[in-house]
Amino acid sequence: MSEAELKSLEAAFEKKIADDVRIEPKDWMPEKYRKTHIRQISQHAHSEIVGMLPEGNWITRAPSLRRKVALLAKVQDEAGHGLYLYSACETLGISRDELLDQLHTGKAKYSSIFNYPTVTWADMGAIGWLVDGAAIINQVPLMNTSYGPYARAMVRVCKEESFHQRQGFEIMMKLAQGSPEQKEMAQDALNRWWWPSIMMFGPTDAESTHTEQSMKWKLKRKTNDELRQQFIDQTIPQAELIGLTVPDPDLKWNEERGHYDFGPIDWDEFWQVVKGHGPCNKERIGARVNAYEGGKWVRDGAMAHAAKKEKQEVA
Amino acid sequence: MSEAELKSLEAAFEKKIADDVRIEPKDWMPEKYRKTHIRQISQHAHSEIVGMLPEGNWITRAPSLRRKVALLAKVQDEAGHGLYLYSACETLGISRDELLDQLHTGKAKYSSIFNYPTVTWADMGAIGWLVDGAAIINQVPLMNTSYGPYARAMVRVCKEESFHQRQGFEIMMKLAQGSPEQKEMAQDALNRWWWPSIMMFGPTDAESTHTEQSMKWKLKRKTNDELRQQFIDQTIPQAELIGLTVPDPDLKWNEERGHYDFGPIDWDEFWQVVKGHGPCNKERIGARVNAYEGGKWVRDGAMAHAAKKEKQEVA
Amino acid sequence: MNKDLYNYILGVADNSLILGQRMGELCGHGPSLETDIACTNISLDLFGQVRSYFQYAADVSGDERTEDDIAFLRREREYKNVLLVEQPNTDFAYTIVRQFLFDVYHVLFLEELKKSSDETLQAIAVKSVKEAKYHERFSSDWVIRLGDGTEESHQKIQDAVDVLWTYTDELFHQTDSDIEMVKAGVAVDVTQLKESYYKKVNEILNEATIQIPESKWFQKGGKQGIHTEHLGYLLSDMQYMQRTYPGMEW
Amino acid sequence: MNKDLYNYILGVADNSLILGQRMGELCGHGPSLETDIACTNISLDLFGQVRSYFQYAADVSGDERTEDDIAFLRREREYKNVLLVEQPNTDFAYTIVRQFLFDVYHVLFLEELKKSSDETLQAIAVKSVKEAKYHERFSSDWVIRLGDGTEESHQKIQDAVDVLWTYTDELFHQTDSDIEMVKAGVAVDVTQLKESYYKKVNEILNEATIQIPESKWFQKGGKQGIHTEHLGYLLSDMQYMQRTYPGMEW
Repeated sequence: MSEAELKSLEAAFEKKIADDVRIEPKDWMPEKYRKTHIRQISQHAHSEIVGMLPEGNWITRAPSLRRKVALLAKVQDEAGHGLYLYSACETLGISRDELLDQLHTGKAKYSSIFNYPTVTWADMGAIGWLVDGAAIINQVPLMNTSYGPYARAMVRVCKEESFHQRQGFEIMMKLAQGSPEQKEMAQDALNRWWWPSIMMFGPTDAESTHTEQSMKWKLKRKTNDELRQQFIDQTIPQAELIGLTVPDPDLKWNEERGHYDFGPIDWDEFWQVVKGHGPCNKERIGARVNAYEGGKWVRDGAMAHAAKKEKQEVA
Repeated sequence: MSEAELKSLEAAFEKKIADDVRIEPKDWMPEKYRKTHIRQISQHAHSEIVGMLPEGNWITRAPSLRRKVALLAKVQDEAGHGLYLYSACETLGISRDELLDQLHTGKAKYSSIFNYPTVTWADMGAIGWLVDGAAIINQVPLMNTSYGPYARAMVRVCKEESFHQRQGFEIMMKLAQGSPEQKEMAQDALNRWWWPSIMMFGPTDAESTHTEQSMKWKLKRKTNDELRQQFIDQTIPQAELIGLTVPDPDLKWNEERGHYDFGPIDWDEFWQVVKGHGPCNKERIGARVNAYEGGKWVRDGAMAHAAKKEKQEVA
Repeated sequence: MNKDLYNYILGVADNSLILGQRMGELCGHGPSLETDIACTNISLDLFGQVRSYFQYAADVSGDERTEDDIAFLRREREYKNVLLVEQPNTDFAYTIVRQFLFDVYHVLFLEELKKSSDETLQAIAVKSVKEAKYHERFSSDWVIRLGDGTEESHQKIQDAVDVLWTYTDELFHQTDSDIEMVKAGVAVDVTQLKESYYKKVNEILNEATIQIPESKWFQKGGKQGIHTEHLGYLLSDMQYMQRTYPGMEW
Repeated sequence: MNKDLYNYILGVADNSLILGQRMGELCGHGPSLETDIACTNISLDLFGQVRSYFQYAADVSGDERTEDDIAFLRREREYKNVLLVEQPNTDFAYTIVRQFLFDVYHVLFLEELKKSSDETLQAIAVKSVKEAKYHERFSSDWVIRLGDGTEESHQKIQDAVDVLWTYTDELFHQTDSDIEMVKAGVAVDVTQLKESYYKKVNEILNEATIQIPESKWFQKGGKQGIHTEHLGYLLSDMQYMQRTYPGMEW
């Protein structure tokens, strides 16, 4: 391709972005756009898949049939999200096996929040309420992101996640209105999940990379700190409504800013977990690798069978 | 060896047996004596080892610390019995690995009773009371059997087993005197373990083989049916004492015989289990094989280490 | 209350309950995302059925008990599922063969239950049979693919069939309550399903190039509440919350 | 009651309780009869210690609670063992390395507890330290044999050390009750044991030709009752009988 051709393709691409026209898989795109999207979409897909594990941990022990059914449905939705997102990612010319390999070898990341253990049933509430709540704030803008397959996947994902978020909040509300043990369980879960949820928006803007580029491509619309503030402002009244207390002694409404002020975040913990040394990093990846390796004979068997069938049909 | 020499050895051996002199490993013995003893002692050893599994099944779920400690001690004793008995068997010129191989491949038998599942905690009582009770009746005469190492092992085994039997009875007594649920649990365990325990004495005399030879070598002193009757006569009053009912509508005291009459035994069930098709045959052997195969690297590692050390010492 | 009807409902529902629980264990650990979704879906369908059955049983009981009391607060000996469904997820072959051996039965059973004189059971059957047919398609399909796949997958399916086969006969046993309910036109006479069952199972296994076990020895006991040692551990997890926090709402 | 003393006793005893429970799982499944006996024996010793501690804690509580209430009827967040002892029996390497990493600590700890101003704890320590020394010999010996055994056994021990290492630092953390009890002369100041601990551990690992992990990242939380996901399942089995049949004698 000549320099001129390349320039013209780039210009057309830039114009589409500027005009809010979706980029589709068959369209030309800069290599960096492709790579950045593979990284972000796969990270998102991996988060859905790894995110099945902490909640999956309570399926066998859900306290009622109704809750068990709802939890199963939620985890199944997450698997579904993983599926759309891997598919969206594959449109960028990378196979699911390559993507899984990146996850299993630690080359690709997933949301750090899933490296915390689910210690009690109330964690099913806290995850739905806080973790899905934070995820939605991160994700809603992506329904209008520039890459078509990703944007369309996000429409479905966001719809389901806001259902999950309400479901999680309802679990917490029920506990908070229940017996003293249940209320204690709910408060304890909030205590443990609050700060990790706050950290889900990533490092402060000062330390965050890629932001400008991501803004242009609509992978991002607001900065980490803006989103974090939005989450806090939205969540505090919900906690108050059900009589739970956010574990932050510095938290208070700032009339002037029109926002809640909040205390300092423990970035050491954040980086420990991001770097692979959180409470469950090894278990989570271990569980995924075991499932994948343990399932190799199944995938091989199915492929061999398909090949036999194809041969029969050709013959 | 000349015919005359052989005759003389045989005569000396027969005289020892007749005079109640113990046969020791270094003594000459007929091949059939050796083989029969390997079969019986190893079967006995295997029974101890496989017998750890049904009781081991409740260690993690024992209802009190006291009971958990007692159960652990009991299962440990069984492992110890297995150890003496394998050692006694090894004096007859066969290795433990060969013996284990016979167990794992189904060539060697073990007591069929351990192919029933332990379904509730009360089964820990029923096994101690009935299964150890029956075992003692089978085994006490073996303290005077002709083969020295076996006889000596049995002295220790019998002493510990009568302790286990009392402990089992005490579990049952406690349950029978407890809440309605506990009493029901105890009765249910008696219902399930009664007939299998009765079958532990083997087929009726009419169908039993080897008896005459075994009598001579003091591997057996009474017939299966005599031992079975002794067990029943001994156990019925114990059941009555704690208010439990043996599940046999035909059971009644026969003044004339001075024994309890009892109903017909389901020999179809007996043979199904003996032939390997009982409720847990596959699980029991599977668990032993898994332990052995899974432990290969451990045994290999220890041997390699010992070899290194020996080499260092020589050098 | 009508004790036989109550017992009958529990006998039917416990199969879905325990199998649903087993399938739920796998969530996030399946051999592929697609099978993960399918297994979770099966679990979900089964628990949905369980809720319908136990809500009805709670009505029939005529006392205060709820669907959750029935699901979570019985003792080991009071669960009446067949031994087949409580067998562990040893590997995916065991999981899928267990599912297959149950699904073929389940479809035949529900087709008959649609004819029950009991309208509630009839309605549950109408809804459930659609789900069961989907499960049967899924599990049969995988048995065929893996049975007639690689040498390794063939062997694993064969091993699972050999072990689980011994639990199939119990599907066609009847308890006293079953017999009473058959007389009343409420229950399915499962003894009548046996022939169709083995015919269907054998067809699929043949297509899967799997050898039909010849053993005439079968296991039983589940319908009398005498279970394998696997069930106790399943129950201790399943009941944990209800036992630890009694009488609370969730 | 003296809440700090009560908490202190539980913190100490829970390590033995949970490790005893883990070792008890292995009964009949060990790599050889001799290791089976030894592991059962360790479990037995640990539960014996637990009984002494909890009987004392029951006294200290001043109410009706018994050793079994304390052992079996607490909630997930109320068990205060270190994360190390709840880690699963992944294979015999994990089992023996977990035991080793605990035993070295346990001996050092009990030697100090012998000097406690609390006579009951002192007496328990005197009896327990003999057992702990035996355990330490057993586990060290196996770590050395397998570390310096075959290539396979070396690798397995190395893997287990790498994973379990991250749980060692927590042994030397203190809770508020611990600090109060140290001031009172009752408790062992575990912070003082750290150096001797790593010295001893490193010696044995060196002899076992095992590489000492360099990671400076450690896990914690057990002493605050925030456990790994493994503990919940252990508890659901351990508590099953007491939860299912409340208030009964056994």
